[in-house]
Amino acid sequence: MTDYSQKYKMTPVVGWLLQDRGGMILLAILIAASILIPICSLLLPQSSAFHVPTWMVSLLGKYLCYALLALSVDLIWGFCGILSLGHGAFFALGGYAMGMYLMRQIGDRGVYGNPDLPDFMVFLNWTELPWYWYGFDMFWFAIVMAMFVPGLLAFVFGFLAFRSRVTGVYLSIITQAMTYALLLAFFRNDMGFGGNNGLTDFKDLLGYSLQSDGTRAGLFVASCVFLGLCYIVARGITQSRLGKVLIAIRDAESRVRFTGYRVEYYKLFVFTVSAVMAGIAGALYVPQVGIINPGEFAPALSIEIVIWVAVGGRGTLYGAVLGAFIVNYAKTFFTGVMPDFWLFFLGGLFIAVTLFLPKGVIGAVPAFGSANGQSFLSGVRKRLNAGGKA
Amino acid sequence: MNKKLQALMGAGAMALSVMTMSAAQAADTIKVGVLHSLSGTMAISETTLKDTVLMLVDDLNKNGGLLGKQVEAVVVDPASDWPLFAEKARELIEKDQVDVVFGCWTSVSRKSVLPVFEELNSMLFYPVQYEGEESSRNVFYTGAAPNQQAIPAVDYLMSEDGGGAERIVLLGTDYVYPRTTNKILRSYLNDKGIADADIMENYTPFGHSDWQSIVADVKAFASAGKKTAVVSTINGDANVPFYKELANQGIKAEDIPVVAFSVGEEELAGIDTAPLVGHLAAWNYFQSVEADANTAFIDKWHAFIGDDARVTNDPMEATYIGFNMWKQAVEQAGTTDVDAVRQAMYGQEVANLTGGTAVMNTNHHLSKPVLIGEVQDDGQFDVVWETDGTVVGDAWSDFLPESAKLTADWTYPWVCGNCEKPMY
Amino acid sequence: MRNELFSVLRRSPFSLKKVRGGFVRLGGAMACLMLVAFVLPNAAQAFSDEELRNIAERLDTKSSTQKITVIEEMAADGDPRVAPILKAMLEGDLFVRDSDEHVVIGRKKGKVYTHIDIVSGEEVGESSSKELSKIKVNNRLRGALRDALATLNLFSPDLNIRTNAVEQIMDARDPTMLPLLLRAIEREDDETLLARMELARATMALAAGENPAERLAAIDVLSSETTPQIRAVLSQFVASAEAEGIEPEVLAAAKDALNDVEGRLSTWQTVGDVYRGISLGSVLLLAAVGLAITFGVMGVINMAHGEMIMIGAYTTFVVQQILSSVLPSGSPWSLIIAVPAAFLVAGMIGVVIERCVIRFLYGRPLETLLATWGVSLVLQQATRTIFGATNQQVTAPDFMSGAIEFSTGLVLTYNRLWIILFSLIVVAGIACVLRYTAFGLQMRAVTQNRRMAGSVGIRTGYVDALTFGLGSGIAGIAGVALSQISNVSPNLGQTYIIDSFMVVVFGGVGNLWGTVLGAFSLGIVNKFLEPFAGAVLAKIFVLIALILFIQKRPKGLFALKGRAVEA
Amino acid sequence: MSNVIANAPSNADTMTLEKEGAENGPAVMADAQRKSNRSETILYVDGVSVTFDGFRALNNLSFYVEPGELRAIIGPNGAGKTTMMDIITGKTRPDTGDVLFKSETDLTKMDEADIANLGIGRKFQKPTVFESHTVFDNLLLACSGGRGVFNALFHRLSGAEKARIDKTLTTIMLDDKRDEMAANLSHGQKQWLEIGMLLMQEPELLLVDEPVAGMTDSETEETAKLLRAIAKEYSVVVVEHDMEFVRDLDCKVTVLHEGSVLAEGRLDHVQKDPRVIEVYLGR
Repeated sequence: MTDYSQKYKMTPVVGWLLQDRGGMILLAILIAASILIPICSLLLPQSSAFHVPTWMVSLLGKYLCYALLALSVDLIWGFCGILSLGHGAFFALGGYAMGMYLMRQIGDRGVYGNPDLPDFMVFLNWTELPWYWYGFDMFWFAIVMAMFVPGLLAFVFGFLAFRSRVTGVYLSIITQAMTYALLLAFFRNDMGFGGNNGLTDFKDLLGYSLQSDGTRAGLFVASCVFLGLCYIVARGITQSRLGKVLIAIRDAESRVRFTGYRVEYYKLFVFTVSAVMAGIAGALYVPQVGIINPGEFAPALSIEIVIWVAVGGRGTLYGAVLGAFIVNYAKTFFTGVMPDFWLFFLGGLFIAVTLFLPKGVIGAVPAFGSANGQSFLSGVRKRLNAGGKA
Repeated sequence: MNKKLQALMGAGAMALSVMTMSAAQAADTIKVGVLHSLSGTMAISETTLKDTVLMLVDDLNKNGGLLGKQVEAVVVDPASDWPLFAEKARELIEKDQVDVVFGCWTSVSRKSVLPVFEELNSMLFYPVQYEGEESSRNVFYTGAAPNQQAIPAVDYLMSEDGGGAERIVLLGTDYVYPRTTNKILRSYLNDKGIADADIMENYTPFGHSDWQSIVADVKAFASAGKKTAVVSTINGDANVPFYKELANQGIKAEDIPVVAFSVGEEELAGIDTAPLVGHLAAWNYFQSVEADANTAFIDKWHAFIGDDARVTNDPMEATYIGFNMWKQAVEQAGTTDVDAVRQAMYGQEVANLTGGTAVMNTNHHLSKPVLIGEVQDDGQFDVVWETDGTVVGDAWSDFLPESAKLTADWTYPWVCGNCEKPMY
Repeated sequence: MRNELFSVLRRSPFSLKKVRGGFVRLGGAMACLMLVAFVLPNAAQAFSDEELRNIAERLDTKSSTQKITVIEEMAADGDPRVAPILKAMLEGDLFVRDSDEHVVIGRKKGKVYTHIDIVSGEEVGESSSKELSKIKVNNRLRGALRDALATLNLFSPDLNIRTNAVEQIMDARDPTMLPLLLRAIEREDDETLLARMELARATMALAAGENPAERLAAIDVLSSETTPQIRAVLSQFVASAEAEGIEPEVLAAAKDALNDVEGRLSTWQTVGDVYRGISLGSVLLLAAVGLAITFGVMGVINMAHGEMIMIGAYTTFVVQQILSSVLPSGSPWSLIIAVPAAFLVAGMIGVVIERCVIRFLYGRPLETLLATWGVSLVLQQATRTIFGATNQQVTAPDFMSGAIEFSTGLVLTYNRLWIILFSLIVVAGIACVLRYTAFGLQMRAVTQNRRMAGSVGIRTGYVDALTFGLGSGIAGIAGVALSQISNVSPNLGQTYIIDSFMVVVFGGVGNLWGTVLGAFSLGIVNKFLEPFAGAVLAKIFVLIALILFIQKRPKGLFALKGRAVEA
Repeated sequence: MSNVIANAPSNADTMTLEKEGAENGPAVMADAQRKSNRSETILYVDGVSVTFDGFRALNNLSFYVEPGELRAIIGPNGAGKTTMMDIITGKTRPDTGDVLFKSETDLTKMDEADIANLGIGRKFQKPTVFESHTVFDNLLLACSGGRGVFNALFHRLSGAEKARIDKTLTTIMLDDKRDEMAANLSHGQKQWLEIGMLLMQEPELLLVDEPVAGMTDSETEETAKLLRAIAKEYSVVVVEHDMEFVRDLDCKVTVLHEGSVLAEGRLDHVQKDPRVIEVYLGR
């Protein structure tokens, strides 16, 4: 099927990208979208049939952030079998880092006109900025923190958990406990992150007004670019020998150990990378939706992310992207069209996908069934056969 | 070529067709957006308000509509998900092109949609009591500000009839509304000569269900010999277990009265209130108030919802007032144009369901009477005290040093939601 | 340590009294002043019928102050007919009849009110609520009424009424009541009540005492008792004594007594924390125990577990609605019937879910998470569509209302006590089913080795469905109990789902005793942290502790060891 | 970039470890015979006991394997064979006792990966290969060399590695299956692949747990041949039930029973031991 000798002679990146049909299509769409949508939104007149309204740009931008988040979950769940039910925490932390920058950018334009303190601090009678807010008036620092903080949390959490060989549902549940604890912590006003109301009422980013169509289009393009880059990184990881080790860990962890690999380091690496990606997604998300609040830490959201991946097709990366788009578009569509009954549809969709499309939507498309996901899928089929006899 | 692009194009096409459709319809109908959560944690409170708006729209249409047009309600479900509120608000305004939106319950949902309404210059009617400290050109606040609820309630507790409380427990859910209200109250209580040692503040997580320790603490705090009262800003879900624990631990209203700002008829519907008789709530409306307008409203509500057991509550009245004010303002302006309607809103009067009239002020808050009610054994409230006249809602509290300086006034020459000096 | 605790127990008689707080009330004070002046205990019918009627009609006023004056006048002469009137007023049953402006007691029967004459106590007609206007009471009036009733009741022939009156007076701690109390002490012959009266006297005598000897005697009486009220009396006395200056030996004695009382109270505080922890633990246990079967035994990551609890709670609601016309309110039967009903309804829904969805997913535990999440969304929305989004009212039967209150301030509410007991019964029941029945054996066989079980003739599909049904049914039973302390709304399940998973995982998946121990230890730890850290931080600490604990024991509290685990 | 990661602990470390082991262990008897044994052994298991929830899986187990030796371990179910493997490979920690590799490295203080990198390969009772990978990738992953994360991330297949993989493919008779998914192999082929993966690790000691369970007769024969060939280069310990197969191996046999050694010697010698007959046939 695959000629490895051929493959390894090529420049690696181009080599494995060419192998990856779904990825090529995804990247092509992203490139096309990042060029066409700003044009359609900014240059075409409102009356034009191809004009893309602003709300659509923001909406698509939001989906892209969710897609990146789903990608990060697929990287660990699809390829390493780590089912994180707390990935929303990394997303939210990235979002908070960006939110803090945007909050500092407001400056004295807040309602109390205090140049040093965000409104909610003035309001709580705080007299000076808490130390952990230092530096967030600098964009580069906020961006670094948006990646570093989730990465650090993932590193510490992962170090403890993987070293102690916490696996399976135990790991899933403690990731859930982690995000739940953060949810409660961020709800507290005393934490200095705006409590339940979170951070909101942002004005501008790098001097560009967040309300302007141009900035929206710019954020959309940035989301496309980062999704594309993270996809390439994720694909690079999964195609490397490290990626093979990850899949091996997913399928037979103890075999990998007895083969001499330090499983915990591999898991730690990929978990941290994934958390950084989630953090980037959060940082891109916040300026586009205009609010970050502890709701993003909600355990239910983290479960939903996993569902996006499952709906799209686990272990394929592009499937996760597709899943995030499908579920979120369905949510947008049904909450508007049938607000009283949409949960029936969404719930039904999840049940139907697990029962009838165990490989996700992507697995139902024949052209993709044979790509990277194949081995996983055949494994599933086998297990399904074994279990289905019950 | 590939599914995703097709799906994307499809989505775009669908959105476009909806837009053109709505543009075509705009000539015939006036659209009213309803932005209340119908699922998730807030559905329990917000669903009722959605039904209220639908009832009001229905009623308006039966009476010939508005400006000779039919009114159409566009209902969406933001699902108690705050970023989704912003998304849905944008969708309502940009895609469905509604003329006005009635919606939101929690402060965070309002904060989330606020920039959207300001950016797109649309209009939101917010019908729930809240912590104040906000004034937006695009939002009309028809619920109570802290000075229309919390301060009169504490005044009552400290009055002779209220029991002459000298020690106050401030219980709240840990988020902005309780924190702010309690901050205002603490400052107010200090002014009234109650020392910090006689104030106990306690916060609990959302949906807190185990109140044993806290109720026991309150009892202990109250055993010091001074008359003690509890001010509760406990939110939504947590109230039922709180009151059940209160009843079971036998905290009698005459010993330790509890006054709540977030507990109305709807919240009590889930509790057996017999052991809670005498505990208090402060609102601008109670279902039990005997007035013709109120009886008519309740009858209409029962007919609309098809269930005589359903109760009415304060946010419903706030929705009612807001809706009718908007209707009158549209009629006066002769258009649904947001800027014209906004100007017409100021000074607009609507009869309260409980008697008297509510007036919209230029700070976008209402002047309303304040009522204190005692819980009765049938789950209703009996009004034991009310303000002499109406109270003007304060956007900026006088009891917080930073906000006391600010003024909100949206008429020329102020045109400002948070200024210290007039702006021109 | 043990001796100390023992002595504490001995010194605090478990006087079971109806719950009551209580403080100095202005109205009460005034009422007593009048009483001291005029009271003639056992005076028969101090008022003529006409006088009583007239005086009662003066209650029809808006001013609370005037009402209090009237109440005091009425109570002052100890007329035995006054107590029922005041009691009716306290309960909100006193009305003015619009037709003749007479004051009557109104008893609601269905939609009509029966009028009862306040003088004769006979029925004198009936009407709808529209023809009556209620004499309104507020909290101030309730206090005054209760104090007035207490003084009237102090000489009641009924021992229970007298006891309550003494407790009431003790709570009020109003020195002006002292002469009255002294007179009551002279007449009292019940030993126990006499002791309580002496204690009540001491609380008043401390401040009012004339000479050091009297005060020391009062301190001595007080220091033998352990209640928060005594602590308040002593600390107030110490504070004022320090400010005003007093005999040093009295001050020293008072301080010693205060220390004693505080020490004993803090022991009781700890007992209270443990109890509340156990109570929280029992709630967690009930919420988690069904999950211990569906998740722990079967390995299904059952996100719809919370909705099974919700279904149980709604079944309770429906059963109560159906039976409300047949049974009197407060009857325990609707709740008792709700238990099997909830088990059947939730169990049946569980079987349906298992047959339609889960059976295709065995061996794919993570996918059960997704499917059951979908199921949970559907069930929530279905409940919302059928019952509406608002809370439904589930009433508490009489046996679950109220509390046992110890004079030490410890309150054991009946509903919590029953829930603790109920949770233990449920766990014991499950343990028996698993251990001693053929079904339990088959269930264990199937979960351990499905293929082998199948080949020895066990119908594995059947066992799976029943097992899932059992877990769901037990969640339903938990819903019956939780409906007594929580709100019955479509969100009910979401409140408990995360905690349930934490408990099962903490205890060790697949181990019932782990779940039991896990629930109680999480509950107790939480309740011990709460006083120091507050409810929010306590919960955060518990979660962090759980995360760290799993590092230490990656398979929970009771993990199986050895080869079997990974086979 | 490739050889950055040190696989085994430094010599100094192992020396101290060994000293501690010697002092703490029950083998302080200073038995000269033992000492000499120790210095020559590749695997030295002495006085090892382990208990699971009250069940004594291993009871003062001691035996030695010399370099280059092929050793079969037999015993009835529950004799502790797999537990013994778990202890040698670091999966389970013994309650008491010493396990030394090449007379100097204390295995009880190390984890699976360390032990594997030290040169001990293990084949599981149930064939465990990476089912989602091709046969080639399975061998590639097992290929000795850097085990570090970044090493793996930037690893490029070298010609030498490819040659080794090809050679092993021939050894385990899976040449034509190189690009087949491991999941699609037959049971026997998976067993061979797993053995092949062990070979790729270039171990000094191979622990093989029931290599012929579930194999056809011809496969069993091939496997015996394979193991005998392997035993020429490496020390091999085989755990097996199948007497015929053990006979085919033609090596020294250790019989385990209830967690300790019952008998040791040539198969025909052992088979005459009355205690062994009692254990195998007596019940």
